[in-house]
Amino acid sequence: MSLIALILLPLLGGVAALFAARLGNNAERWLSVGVLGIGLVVLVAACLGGSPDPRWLAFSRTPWAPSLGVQLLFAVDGLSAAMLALSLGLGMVAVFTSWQTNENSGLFHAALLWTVAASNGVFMSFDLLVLAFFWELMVVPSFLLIALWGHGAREASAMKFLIFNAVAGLGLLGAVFWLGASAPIVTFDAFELAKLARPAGVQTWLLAGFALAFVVKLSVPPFHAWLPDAHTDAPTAGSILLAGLLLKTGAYGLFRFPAMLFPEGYLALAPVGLVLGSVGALYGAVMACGQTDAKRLVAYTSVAHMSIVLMGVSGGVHFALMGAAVEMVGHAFSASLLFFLIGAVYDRVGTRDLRDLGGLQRTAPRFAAVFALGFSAVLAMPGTANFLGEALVITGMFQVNWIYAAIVLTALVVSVVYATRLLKEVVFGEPGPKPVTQDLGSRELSIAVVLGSATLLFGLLPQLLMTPFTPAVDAVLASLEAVRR
Amino acid sequence: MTLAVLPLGLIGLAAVVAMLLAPRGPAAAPRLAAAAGLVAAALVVLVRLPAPPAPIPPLLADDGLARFGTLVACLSALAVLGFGTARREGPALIAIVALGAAALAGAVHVTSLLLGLEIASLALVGLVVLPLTPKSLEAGYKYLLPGAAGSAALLMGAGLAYAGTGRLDLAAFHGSGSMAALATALLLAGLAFKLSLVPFHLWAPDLYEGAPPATAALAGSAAKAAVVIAILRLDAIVPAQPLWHQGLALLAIASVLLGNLAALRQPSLVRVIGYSSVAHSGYIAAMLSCGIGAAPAALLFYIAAYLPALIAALLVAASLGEAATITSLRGLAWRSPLAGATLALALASLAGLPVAAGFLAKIFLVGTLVGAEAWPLLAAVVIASGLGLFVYFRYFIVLFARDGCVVLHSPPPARAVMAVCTAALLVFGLYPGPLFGWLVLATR
Amino acid sequence: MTALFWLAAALFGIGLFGMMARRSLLFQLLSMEVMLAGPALAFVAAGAARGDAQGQGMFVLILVLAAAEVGIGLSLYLRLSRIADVSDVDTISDLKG
Amino acid sequence: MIPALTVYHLLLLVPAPALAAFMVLGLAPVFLHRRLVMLIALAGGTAPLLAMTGMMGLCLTGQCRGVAPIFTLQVGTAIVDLALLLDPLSMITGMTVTLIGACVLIYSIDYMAGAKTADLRRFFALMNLFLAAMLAMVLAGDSIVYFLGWEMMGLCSFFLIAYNVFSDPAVAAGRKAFIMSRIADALLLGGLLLLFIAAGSVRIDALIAAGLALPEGQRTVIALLLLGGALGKSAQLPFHTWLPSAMAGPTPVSALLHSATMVAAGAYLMARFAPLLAASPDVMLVMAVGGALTAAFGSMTAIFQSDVKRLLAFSSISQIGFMLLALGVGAPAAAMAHFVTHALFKSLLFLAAGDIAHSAGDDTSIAAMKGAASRRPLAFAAFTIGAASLSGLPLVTAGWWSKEEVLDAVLGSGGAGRALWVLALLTAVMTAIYAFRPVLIALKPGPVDAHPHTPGLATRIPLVLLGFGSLTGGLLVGPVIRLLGGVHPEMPAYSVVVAALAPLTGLAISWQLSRSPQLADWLAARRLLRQGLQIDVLYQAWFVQPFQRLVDRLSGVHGTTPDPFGAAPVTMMLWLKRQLIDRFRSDGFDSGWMALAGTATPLWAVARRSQSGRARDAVMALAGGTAGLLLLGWMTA
Repeated sequence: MSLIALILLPLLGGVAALFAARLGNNAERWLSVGVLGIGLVVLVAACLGGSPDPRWLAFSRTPWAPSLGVQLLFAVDGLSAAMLALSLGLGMVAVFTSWQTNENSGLFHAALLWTVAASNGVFMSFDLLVLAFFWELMVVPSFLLIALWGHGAREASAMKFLIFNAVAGLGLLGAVFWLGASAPIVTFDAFELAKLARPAGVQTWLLAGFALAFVVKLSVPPFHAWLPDAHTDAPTAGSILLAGLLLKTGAYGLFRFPAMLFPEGYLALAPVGLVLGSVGALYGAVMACGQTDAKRLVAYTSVAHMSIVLMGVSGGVHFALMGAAVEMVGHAFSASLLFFLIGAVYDRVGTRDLRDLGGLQRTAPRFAAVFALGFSAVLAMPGTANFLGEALVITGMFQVNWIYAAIVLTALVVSVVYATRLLKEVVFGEPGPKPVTQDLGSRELSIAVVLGSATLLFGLLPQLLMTPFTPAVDAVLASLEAVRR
Repeated sequence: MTLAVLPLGLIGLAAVVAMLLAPRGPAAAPRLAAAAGLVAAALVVLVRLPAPPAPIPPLLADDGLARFGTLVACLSALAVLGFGTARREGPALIAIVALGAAALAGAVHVTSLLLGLEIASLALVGLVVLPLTPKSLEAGYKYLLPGAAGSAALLMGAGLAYAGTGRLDLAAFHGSGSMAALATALLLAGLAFKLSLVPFHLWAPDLYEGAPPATAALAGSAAKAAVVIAILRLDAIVPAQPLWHQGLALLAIASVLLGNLAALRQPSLVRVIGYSSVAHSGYIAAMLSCGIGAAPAALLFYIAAYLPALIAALLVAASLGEAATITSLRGLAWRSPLAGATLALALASLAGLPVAAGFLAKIFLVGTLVGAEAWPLLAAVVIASGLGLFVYFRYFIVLFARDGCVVLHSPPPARAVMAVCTAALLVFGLYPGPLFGWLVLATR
Repeated sequence: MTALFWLAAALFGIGLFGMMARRSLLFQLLSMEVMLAGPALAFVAAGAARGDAQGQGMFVLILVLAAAEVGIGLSLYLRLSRIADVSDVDTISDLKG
Repeated sequence: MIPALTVYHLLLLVPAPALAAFMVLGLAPVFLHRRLVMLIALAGGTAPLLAMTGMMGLCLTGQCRGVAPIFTLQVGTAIVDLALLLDPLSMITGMTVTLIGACVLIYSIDYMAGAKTADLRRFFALMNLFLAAMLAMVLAGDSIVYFLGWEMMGLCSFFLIAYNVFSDPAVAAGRKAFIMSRIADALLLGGLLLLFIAAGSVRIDALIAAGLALPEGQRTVIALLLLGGALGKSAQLPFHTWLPSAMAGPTPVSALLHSATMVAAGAYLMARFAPLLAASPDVMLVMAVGGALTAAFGSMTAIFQSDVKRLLAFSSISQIGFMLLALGVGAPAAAMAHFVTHALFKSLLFLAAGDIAHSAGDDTSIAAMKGAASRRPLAFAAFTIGAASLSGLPLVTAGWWSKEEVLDAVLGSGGAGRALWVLALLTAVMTAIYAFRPVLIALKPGPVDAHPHTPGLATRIPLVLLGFGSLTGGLLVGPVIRLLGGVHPEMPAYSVVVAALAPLTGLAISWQLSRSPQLADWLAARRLLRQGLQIDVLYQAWFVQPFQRLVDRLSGVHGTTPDPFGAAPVTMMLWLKRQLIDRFRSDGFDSGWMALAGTATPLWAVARRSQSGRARDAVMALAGGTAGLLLLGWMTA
């Protein structure tokens, strides 16, 4: 029962935040933080509470409309627990980053909490119709975040974000309905549907529908056009949620459902995933080298990292899958850290154009130190979770085909080019026309340190991530093994 | 056996007491008496739900359908009491109509069928005429005259059936041969008049416009539901003649199309609701024509979804008084949110839009038609729904317009009924599980 | 026996036609009575042919129904006569369209 | 999960102090006074030396082979167990690194006195982090800690080269160094991961064993990848262009990283994986020939340098070429011996050159060294010892002994050995030439010290220590080779004599050069040779510019991103709209539907009229309906 609380809590919290804004003195901010904090506690309690089925940490099934075969089927294992913790944690970080007064902050925090609620839904639900519902629901509040509180051409980028994701969502909806209709019994329960055998051709088409929605959300080229615009014009909190959370839902979807529901389809489409991922990894990295807007640069790095996750997921071997999962967590922290820092610079200086920035080393040494931490994370320096993820993906790729491994290694090299360029433009050199005068405040520093140390923690102590992820990876491999023989 | 007839007895007692209190005593007394009787009857039915059927052999059956019919009759009568009729005799008549409807719902014999029909109709004529305005008198007369003709036709049918089979229970219409066919045709004509199916529908729009909205609500809900249940019972017994299903189908197609077509450019809200009741009878007739006797749960769900919408819409029309036209409704949602929201949701439900219960009702309708592969009927329903969307949306948009002058004032009981109807529409729409489950259980 | 049924049908038809043809309200009520007489005769004839009393019972019921209908009809007639030309029912048609 | 503690766990104590110093200096948000910063840096820099000597004691008393596991983790079928390793190779390299590290840190206390406290803190934090990383790599028993140290060194070298953040060339040099070493790291990572897949474990000995078990083709590929990693890190021929430009960093950085320790990491890698490489002879040949060519190229280019730091940079490239040559012919012991002595005299040269440059107002060109002998006698003496040891003056210097070992090993390796030996000798001659050029120039009379300030004790100690090491280092060569299990080949007498004559002839030529001015002008004119055959310009043209053009085309010159690949779906949609939707002129469809809707109105009129409102019509409709039904009933009966 407590799993539903993970969705209801932020949902109602959002509504409460709408009204709390009138009380003044940051009432809605403390409310949001409180709600997310309770959410974390509930998550931990649910995971430790044990569940009837040993495969899952927590499992709950409540019928919603049996005549239509729809039920709230929530299951949480190591991977989804990590994603849920990420969603709630980054929600809190997003709230802390936008602590200054911004206009109608009630609705702002409501949209924030609703995004968290919707993505919690995606990470937990195993009823495909409910999954599709939360998948579509996720787009709306983030659209609001970008459209109302963004800057620059915010309406246009919010609209682009909405169209790309909504249209892709249709792919998922179509596949879900086709799946539900073709099943003999009226149900959308993923576990039941997984048991039914389907011809390979149908599986491939169904997987294409699912994959379209996941890949567009994962922003792998050529479907990535919405990400740079959305990131450039989103508020800092929006960017953190976008990078830390929404990209992960795509990755999580690709990790969980293709192998479970359409193993033959997975094997048929895996090469497509690998090729798309390789092109994306190189294209994202090269594009990042050319950007003059700091946030756009980091957005393209996200495109590159997520393409590597796609390669990992479509690898189909233990190392690749584990690498993809670890990369998902690592990227969430590193991207959020960089977006947060660039947001902090933007709040102080008013511009993100690299040509106008610089000289942080002298004017804000603390800033420079933390930026170096973010720099080494985006660079996938060993000791960070990113490196662990990418090294595992490369190992997996060697087992699949050495060319893919070579491509990921090249992407690793190009990552140095754009990372050092970002560092050179922002930290080194003479201060720009509008220098950053005041260094990181204690609040901002604590956020940056939390995000940075999280990357290092999971990089240096990989078992914290790998042991909980193993059951999820084994499940995927088991369903593939059954088909490969 | 006696417990089965208890609800009828209680409603009857309520009617008598209300009549006695009408001339003397405080103004609210008759309404309270009627309400008390109805509530008691409803409670008895609810308490006896799990109890096994205890029919009164020849006349009344006490099965799931009867209980559902009685319950619907009591609840809709209670809701209509909430409208607050001006005249003191209203509550008594309302109780009598409920009594007729309850009897009809349980009727398995020609006499109880006839009695139930006539008690409800004649009391309804009384209610229509109550305000004694020229419009209401005209509406009353135009309901009485064809009504009498309809009853005569029904009786003629019953006579022929009795001549043919020598039985007077509903199975009398079961025989084959030309005599039985004629009897069934006449029976169908009589019942079609009560359901206001085209071409027997001419009284409905005038009654909805002329009569006070409370009476119209009662006619549309309690009376119609009971007649549908009677037809359901007949449907289970009388499938022999092809006439029965084909007749229903033809009547359904006609009333579905004409009902929505005639309402296209209607300025008056109550006339639109009149035509919509004709259309919805058509949709119900369509489901009946597919031989739904085996699984009536879908049809009963349709009724359960339709009634709150009808009552809510008429309630808002009643609160607006004479000026319930499209111009006076402008911006209602902003000036009086509860009434606006109720009307909006009711219109959405009548149109079959997703959030309200109407959407699921329409899904079941289409499902039944597709199941029975009645393609012409499906085509008619689709076209009619298309037209219907335009009809209801014209009013829907007007509700949310920015300008608007009429301020609506509705007494507390009316606001309570509005709230209950809206809640019913939302719950049946979003969480249909338990209702649908109970209906399937009730009609097994 | 079938002759009686034809007679009943005739009565029913005449009554129906009367309602449609005559403009005066009173005559419409009158033809309503004739119309109801049709089924009454049918029931009595059927009962007699079968030799059981159910037909008679139904006949009494139809009489009661006819009386009630006429009662209400006449009271309407009195009310309408004050406000409209009762001799021509067609004039009472404000509710239309 | 934490295994039982053994004596070898003391190995953890070697990199720990440097790491702790980095943590305090780099990350602690508290304000530190200038003196405190220096104290912590010094402690962090010298403590590893003490710990390492303890380890050396342990090693010399016999238990020289021991593993200290840190933690194990199960990943699918493979086991990931991290551990530190003590064996002769890691002990010797560790000792060298800690010794040089300590000396350079002591030296930089004085050398960096001019910097501001914040910059000073950053400098020492990074130097300590480098030391910790290098020691982690040296003592690593498994490939993960090894690669962690390897990459962290690259990161520190980037930050240290770009220490002076305001000078664009320094930052550009830092970026170039980091990118090129990252290419090498990618190759190394590929090799290590391939071995990891084969071995199912990350322990280096397991990797080597699995490598040996692999088929010939795969083993060669892996060996080539490892060689690529080594060449990149040690700035050998294909990847050498970053080292000369890395001289833009402060001199202590050049002394520690870019001469003694980091650049030799490639040689250490080859020595660590020697058994694997020995099993693939063609890769050994490539390494040997590559090493020899790099040595020759480095020494030749060094002759023409006008800047003393760039001269020493090319000299490092050439000396490491020697080490790789030795490794290529299968003598890792000789290579490591040369590594030890090279570390000693090369850091000595750098530190001395730094002090001399300080006296000449931070001008590191060779011309500015005129009169250095009188200005900085101690630094000049140290430089001379260093130069002598570099060129390998016989018997007296450490360089001679280790170079002799290398030359003997090359000669004794048979096959191509002879040709490589001749090339090596030629390189030795050229080495002597460029080594003594700055010395001879410094002897000439020059300007008096701009601001006469005698170097402090912190500068003098390392110079004396390293000078002593450069001279007596030769004694270490014997035991080092014996400890590493290398065998001392018996060489014909003529090889020793020739090897002795080479540096002397080089010295003579250098004397000749410094004497005749037109020769000096000829030397200065050779711009092509000075810029190292302009390989750097070549790379710029072949790799950097095309990449930059690609980036500009893809992401737009001034950053407005045409993002062609991203815009593809959007343009396709717009094209589709034009082709499909516009073709059906909207009114075509629209009018169709509106016409249909239009029919509804007349129908509505008919329906309205049917509603006449007359009671008689109602009855007529009823009659009609009943008649219809009766007819239907009659027909279907």
